[in-house]
Amino acid sequence: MTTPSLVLELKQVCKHFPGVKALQNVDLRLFAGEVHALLGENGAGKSTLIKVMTGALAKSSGDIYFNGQQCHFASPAAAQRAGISTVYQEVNLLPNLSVAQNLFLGHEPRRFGLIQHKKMQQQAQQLLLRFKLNIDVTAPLAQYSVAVQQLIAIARGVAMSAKVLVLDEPTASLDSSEVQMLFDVMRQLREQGVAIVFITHFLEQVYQISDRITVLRNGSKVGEYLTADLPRSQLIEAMLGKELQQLTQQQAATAVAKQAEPLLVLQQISVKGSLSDISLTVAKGQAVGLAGLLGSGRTEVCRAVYGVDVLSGGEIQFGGKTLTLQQPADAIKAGIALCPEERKTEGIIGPLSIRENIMLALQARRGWWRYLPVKQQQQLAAFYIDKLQIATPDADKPIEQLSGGNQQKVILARWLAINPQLLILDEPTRGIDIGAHAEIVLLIKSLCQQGMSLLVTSSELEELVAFAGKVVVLRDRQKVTELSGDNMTAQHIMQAIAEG
Amino acid sequence: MMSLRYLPLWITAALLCLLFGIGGWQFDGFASLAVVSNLFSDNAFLLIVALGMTLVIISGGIDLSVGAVIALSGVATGLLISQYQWHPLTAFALIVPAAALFGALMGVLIHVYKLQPFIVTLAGMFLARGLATTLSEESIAIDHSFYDAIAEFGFALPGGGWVGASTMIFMVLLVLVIMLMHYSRFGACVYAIGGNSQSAQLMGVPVASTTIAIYALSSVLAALAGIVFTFYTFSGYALAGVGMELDAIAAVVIGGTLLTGGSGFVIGTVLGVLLMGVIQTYIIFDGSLSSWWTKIVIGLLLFGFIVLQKVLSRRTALTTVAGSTAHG
Amino acid sequence: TTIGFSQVGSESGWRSSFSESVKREASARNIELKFADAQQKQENQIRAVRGFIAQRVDAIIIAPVVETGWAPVLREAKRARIPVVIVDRNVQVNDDSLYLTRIASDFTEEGRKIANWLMQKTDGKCNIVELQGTVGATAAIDRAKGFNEVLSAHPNAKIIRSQTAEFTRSKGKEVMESFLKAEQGGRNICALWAHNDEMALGAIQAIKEAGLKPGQDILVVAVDGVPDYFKAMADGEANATVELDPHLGGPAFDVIAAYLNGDKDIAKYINNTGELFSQDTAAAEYQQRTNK
Amino acid sequence: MKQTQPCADTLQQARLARYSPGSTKASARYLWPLAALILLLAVNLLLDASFFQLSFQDGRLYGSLIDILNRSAPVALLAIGMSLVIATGGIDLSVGAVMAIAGSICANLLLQADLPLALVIAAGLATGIAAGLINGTLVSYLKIQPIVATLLLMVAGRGVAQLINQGQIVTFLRPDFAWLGSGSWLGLPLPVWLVIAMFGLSQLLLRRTALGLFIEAVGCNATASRYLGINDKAIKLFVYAFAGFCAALAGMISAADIQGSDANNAGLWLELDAILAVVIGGAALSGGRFSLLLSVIGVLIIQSLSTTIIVSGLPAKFNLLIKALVVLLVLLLQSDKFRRQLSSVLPKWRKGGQA
Ligand SMILES: Nc1ncnc2c1ncn2[C@@H]1O[C@H](COP(=O)(O)OP(=O)(O)OP(=O)(O)O)[C@@H](O)[C@H]1O
Ligand SMILES: Nc1ncnc2c1ncn2[C@@H]1O[C@H](COP(=O)(O)OP(=O)(O)OP(=O)(O)O)[C@@H](O)[C@H]1O
Ligand SMILES: [Mg+2]
Ligand SMILES: [Mg+2]
Repeated sequence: MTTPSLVLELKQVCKHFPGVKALQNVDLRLFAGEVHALLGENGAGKSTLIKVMTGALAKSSGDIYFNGQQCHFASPAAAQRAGISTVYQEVNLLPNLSVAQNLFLGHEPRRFGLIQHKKMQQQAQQLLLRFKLNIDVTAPLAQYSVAVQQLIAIARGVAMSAKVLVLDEPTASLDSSEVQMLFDVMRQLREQGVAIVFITHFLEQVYQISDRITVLRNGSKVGEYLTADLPRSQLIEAMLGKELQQLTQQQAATAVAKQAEPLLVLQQISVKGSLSDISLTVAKGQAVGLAGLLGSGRTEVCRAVYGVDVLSGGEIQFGGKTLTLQQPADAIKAGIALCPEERKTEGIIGPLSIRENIMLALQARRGWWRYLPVKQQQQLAAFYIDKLQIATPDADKPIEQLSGGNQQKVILARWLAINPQLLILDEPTRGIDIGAHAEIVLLIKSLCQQGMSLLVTSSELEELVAFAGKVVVLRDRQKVTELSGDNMTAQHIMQAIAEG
Repeated sequence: MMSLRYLPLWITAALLCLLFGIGGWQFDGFASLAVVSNLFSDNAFLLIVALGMTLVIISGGIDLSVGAVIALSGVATGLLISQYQWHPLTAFALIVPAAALFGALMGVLIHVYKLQPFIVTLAGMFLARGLATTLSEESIAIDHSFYDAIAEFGFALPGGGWVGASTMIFMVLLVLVIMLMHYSRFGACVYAIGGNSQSAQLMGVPVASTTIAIYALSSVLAALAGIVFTFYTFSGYALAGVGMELDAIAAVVIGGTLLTGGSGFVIGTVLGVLLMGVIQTYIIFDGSLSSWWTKIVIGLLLFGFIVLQKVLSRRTALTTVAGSTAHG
Repeated sequence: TTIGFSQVGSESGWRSSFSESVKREASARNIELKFADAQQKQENQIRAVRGFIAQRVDAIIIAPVVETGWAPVLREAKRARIPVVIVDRNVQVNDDSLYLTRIASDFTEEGRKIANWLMQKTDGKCNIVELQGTVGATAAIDRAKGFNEVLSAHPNAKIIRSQTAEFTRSKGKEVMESFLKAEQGGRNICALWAHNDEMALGAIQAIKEAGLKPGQDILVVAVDGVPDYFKAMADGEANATVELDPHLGGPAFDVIAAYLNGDKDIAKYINNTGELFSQDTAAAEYQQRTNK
Repeated sequence: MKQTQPCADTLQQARLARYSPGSTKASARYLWPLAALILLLAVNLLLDASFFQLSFQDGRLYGSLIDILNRSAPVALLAIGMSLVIATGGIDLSVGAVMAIAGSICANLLLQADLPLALVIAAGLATGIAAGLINGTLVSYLKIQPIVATLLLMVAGRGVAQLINQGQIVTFLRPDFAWLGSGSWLGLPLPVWLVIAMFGLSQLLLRRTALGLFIEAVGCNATASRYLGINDKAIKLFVYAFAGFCAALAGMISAADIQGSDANNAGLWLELDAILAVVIGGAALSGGRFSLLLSVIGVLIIQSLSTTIIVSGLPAKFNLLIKALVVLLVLLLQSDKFRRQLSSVLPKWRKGGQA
C-alpha cells in the first residue's frame, strides 16, 4: 500500500440552525482508497456534516480542502462535478421518474444533444446487475420497495463516483446479503483509490469494512481512530459518552406465548397482485417476527392486516371476531396499530410539531370532537421524549427538523401512546443508533410482557431472535415456514429464507 | 403489452373520437375536414399557450400570467406595427425576448425568494394586463401587408379544410417542445424538479437555472400565442385572453398531467385542448342552448368526460395488473 | 331559414334581454336560430362564426365583443356567400362590403346626449363624479369620449373623480361610497355620471346610505334604460338616461329577409341610438316596460 | 413504567446544551402582513387627511375605515373558507359562482309570497353546503384534482345562477333581508358582525376541537394521516362544504347589499381575491398550517389597496399595475432572503433593527 493521499479535509466546520448548533468545530480527514466510517448517535450531526461537505447546506464557518486546495461547493451539482458523489440519508431519488432516468439524471447518454433512451436503459440494466437487481428499469421508481430504492440510489452513487463516494446510512433497510453485495462493490472502489465515507449504526458493519473511524457526539468531533485499534466497547463509549448496559438475553416472551389464546389469525389472506394465501397466528402477548428477502411480501402482510390494502381473499380474525378492513381507521378502532416502513411519506407529518405527531393517533381514535387538552399533550410528549431519549430542545419543534433516527422514535411514541392490542412494527429500528436500539428492544419485550402483541418486520435477524416468540419466513409473497423455540436462530432463519 | 403509462392518453384520444363521432352522426357538416382543420386554427393560440403550461405544471408550478401576456404581446405588436410603423418581424424580434425576460423575472422570484408560483404569476398576470391597458385601452387594429400575406399563407385540404400559418407554427412548436421535454436533459430536469425539487437539488439538477428557464419559456410561448392571436384577429387588445390561463390549465389536466408535478405528456395536452374545442364546436352546431345552458352543459360534459376518463383508466389498469400477475 | 347569432355573452341583464328578444323574434318568424354564447371572448365568437359557415347557415348576426379583428372571418363568410349583419357595436373594417349592414347605436352620441342634458340642467356648472365601465370596453371608452367632448365646451363643469366600477351594481355602490368619503361626504358632488344604469343603481343606494338624496342633492345620469332605472327615475332618485334598445332582433331579421328576397339596396348603417328619458315620463315608461 | 437510568439526566442535559429553544416565534409570522397593512393605511392617510375620521350618524359609525371593513366582508368570509381548503392542499375556484347561486336562490325565494326570513337564509346556506359537498365529493372520492374539480362548478355554477334568474338582476324589496347587507348593529355594519361571528365560531370549531389539527395533518401529509387513523376523505369533504357555506353567506351579503341578485357578476373573480388574501397571509398552497386571522389580515390588505386606488384618483387603467406592484412588494417583504438583501443595502435600517 502506497502512502495514501489526503483527498478531502474539513477544518473547524460549524453549522448552526436556528436554535441548534448542529456542528461545532468539526474536523474530518479523508484519504484516497479508504473506507472512513462516520459514527455517532442519532442527532449527532453526521448527516449535517455530509450535507455541508457536499454543498447541500451552506456552512456557518470553517474550511474545506479538496485535493489540497481550499474550495467551496455551492451546490451538490458542483460537488458532483468535482468528483464527489453522495447518497443521502432517506432515499433522495425521484419516485416519478423511471429507474433508468433516476440512475442517469444529469448524465444521460446523448447523441446530437438528444437523449438515447434505449441505450440508457441498457446501461441501467447492466449497472443494476452489479447489485443482482434484475428489475424493469423503465418502470417508475415508486413501484419498488424502499430497499430496492436504496440499492438504486447506491448504484447511482457508485456509477458516478470519481474520487469520493459518500454513503449516509445506506444499509439501514438492506438485508445481510445485499449488505455483502454492497461491501464487495465498496471494496472494488477502494481498490481503485476511491475514498468512501460510510455512515451506519451497525457496528459489525463498521468492523467489517472500514479502515478509519471518526466519531461525532452532540455536534462535536470526539476523535479519529484506526478501526483496527479501537475495541468495540471503547467505540460505543466514544459515541454515547457512557457505557452501554448489556442486554440480558432472555427468552421470556416464548414462555408466555405457549398457553395464550390467539389474538390475530390470518386465514389464507390474499391481496390482488401482491400476496397469496398467507396464514399466521399471533397470540396475546406474543411477538411474531416476519423474515424474508427484499420484496418477499413482509411489508405487504403488514399493510393488509392494517387495512391499507384491501383483501381479495381469505379472512382476518382479531380477538375472535372477523374483521373487514376498508381503511387504517378500521384497524385502529379494532386495536391494531402500524408503524410504517416509509417514514418520510407514510410516517411523519413533517411541518407539525413533535408533540402533535405523538398525540395525533390518540386524537384520531378519540375522534375530532374530544380534543386532548394541550396540557395533557405536553405531558404525553415530555414523557416519550424522555423515555425514548429523543434529542430535541422542545416538543414544539417541527418533526422534519429532527435527525432521521429521532423521527423514527417519535413515530414509535405515537403508537405507544394509544396502547394498542396489536402493534405492527415494519422495520422499527431502521436508522436508530445502538443506544436507542437497545432501549427499543427492551421496550418491545416489556410491551409483550404487559400483554401487547407484536408483529415485527426486521432485516436484522439477531434482533428478531432477541425478542420474537416465533418467526414467520416469507418468500415470493408466500409463507415458507414458521420457526419457534430452539429452532429459532439466525442461522435457521437464514436457511429457511434461502431454501424454503 | 401497451405500456400502462400511456393508457390515459389512449383513453383520452378514444373519448375525443367518440365525442367527434357523436357530433358527426348528429349534425351535417360536423365530421368534415373543415371542422377538423378549424379545430386547430381556432385553437392555435390556446394550443401554444398550453404547451408552455404543460412544461410549467410538470415542473410542479403553475403560470397564471399567460392570458395577460397574450394580451400584452398583442397590444405591443399592434402598437409597434400600427402606431410606430415597425415591420411585424422586427416587432416580434423585440417582443419575444422581452417576454422571456418577464418570465425569467417571475422565475427568479419563485426560485430565489421562495415565493409560491401561483401567487407570483397571479401578480404577473395583474402586471401584464395592467401594462397592456396602460399601453392602450382601446383595441388596436393591425393593417399590414405582412398580415395579409400570413392570412393567405397555407394550403387547402379536401372538403373545405385549410392548414394556415397558425396551425403550422403550432406544429413546429409542438415538435420542438416534445423534443425538449422527452429527449433533452432540460426536459429530464423539469420532470425531476416536479417530482421533488429537494431531491432533484441533491441529485445535482441545476434547479435555479431550470426553474428560471421554465417560466421564461412559458412566457415566450405565451407571447408567441399572443402573436398568433393577432394573426387570428388582426388586432391587439388589452382584454384579449381573459381567463385563458384557466382554459390552458384545464386542458393540461384533462390531458393527464398531474398538478402536483412530475408526470404528464405534451401530447396529452394537445388532446385536452382538442377535446375542449370539440365540446365548443358541438355546442355551436347544436345552437339551441341559451347562455346559461351553454355554461352548464360545458361543465357537465367536462365533468362526464373526466369521470369517464378516471373510471376507464382505473378499470383498465386493474385488469392489466391482474392479468400480468396471473401470467407471471 | 337558418340564421346564426353570435352573442357576446350574458354579462348583464341588458344583454340577457337582448338575447331573449332575438330568440323570441326568431321563433315568431319561424326562423331556426343557432345561438352561440361567446362568454365575452372574441376568439369564441370567431369560432362560432366559422362554425356557422361550416353549417352553411343562410345568414349570420354578430354582436361583436370588440370592434377590431373581424376582417378575416368576415371575408370567409363573404366567400361562402353568407350575409352578415352586425348589431349593437361597431366593427372596424376597411371594406364595408364584408357585411350587409350594421344596426347599432352610437355610443359617442349617447355620451353627448346625456352630457348635453346635464349641462342644460346645471347651466354648465357642475362637479361630476364618473363611474366608468370595464376598462377597455368600447361602450365605456366611447361614452366617455362623447361626454367629455361636450364637457370641454363648459369650463365650469369638470369631472372631479373617475374610477371603473366594471358595469356592475355592487361595484357601483362600493366605488360611490369611496367617492362620497373622499369628497366631504358628497357635499362637493353635483352629479353622478355612470356609464350604465346598473352602476348608477348601486351608487344611488350608496348615496342614500350616506344620508343624501339622490336625484336632488346629487343628480344621477346614465345610459341603457333598464326597467329598474326607470323605476328609480319615477321615484325621483335618478334623473336621466339614454335608452339603449335591446330589441335588435326585429330590425336585423327584417334586413336579412329583405336581402334574401333579392333586395340589394340596403343601407350600410341603421342608427338606432335611443332617446333620452327623464323623470317626467319615467313612471309611464316603467309601467309600459314591466307590462311587456 | 418510567425507568430512569442513573446518568441519563445529566447526559440529556449535556445533549441539550447545544439547543437554544424558542428562537423562531410564531408571532413573527404576523409581523410582516401587519406591517404591510399599516403601511397601506398610512399611504391612505397621506392621500386623504380625513381617512381615519370616524363619525356617528344614524346610529352607526361612518368613515373610510368602516367602509374598508364593510367592503371586505364577502371576501373575508370566502377567505375563511378558503383557508381551510388551502390547508388541505386544495383550492376552491367555485366560491364566486356559489355566491351567485346562493344570492339568486334567496332573491327568488324572497319574491315568493312572504316566506319567513329564516327559511330563506337557511335555503341559501343549504345551497352553499350542497355545492361544497359536490366539490368535496369530486376531490376526495373521485380523486379529481381540486383546480379542475372546482373549475367545473365555477363554470357551470354561474350558469345555474343565471338560469335561476333568467339572466336578469332579480331585485327584491325585503328590508329584513336587506338588513343583512346594509344594516348595522351597535354602530358597526352587519356584514362586519357576520364576519366576526363566523370567524369566532370557526376558531372555536377548529381550535377547541381537533378538527383544525386534523385539517393541517391531512394537508401536510395525507397518506401519513390516513395511516394514523384520520379519515382524510371526510376531512376534505368537510372543508369544501365549509367553504361552500362561507361562500353562500358571502353571496347573501352581496345580494342584500344591492337588494338584488346579480347572477352575472356577483362574486365574479372573487375566488382569486380570496386565494390571494390567504397567501398574502402566509399560507402555503401546498397545504399545511393555516391561520384564519392572517387570512383576514390578507383580505384587509387587499381591500385597503382597492380603497387606496380609488382614493388616489389615478386613472382606472393603472389599477392592475398598482395592484401588481403592491402585491409583489408585500410578498417580497415576507421573504427572508429579500429582507436580508434589503437590510444589507440599507445599512441604517440594519442598525435600527439591531438596536
Ligand atoms: N433543517 C434543520 N433545521 C433545524 N435543525 C436541524 C435541521 N436539520 C438537522 N437539524 C438538527 O441538527 C442535528 C443534527 O442532525 P443530523 O441529521 O445531522 O443527525 P444525524 O447524526 O444524521 O442523526 P441520525 O443518525 O438520526 O440520522 C439534529 O439535532 C437536528 O435536529
Ligand atoms: N428484488 C426485487 N425485484 C423485483 N421487485 C422487487 C424486488 N424487491 C421488491 N420488489 C417490489 O417491491 C414491492 C414491495 O415489496 P415489499 O415491500 O412487500 O417487500 P418486503 O418483503 O417488505 O421487503 P423490504 O421491505 O425489505 O423491501 C414488491 O411487490 C415488488 O414488486
Ligand atoms: Mg442522519
Ligand atoms: Mg418492507
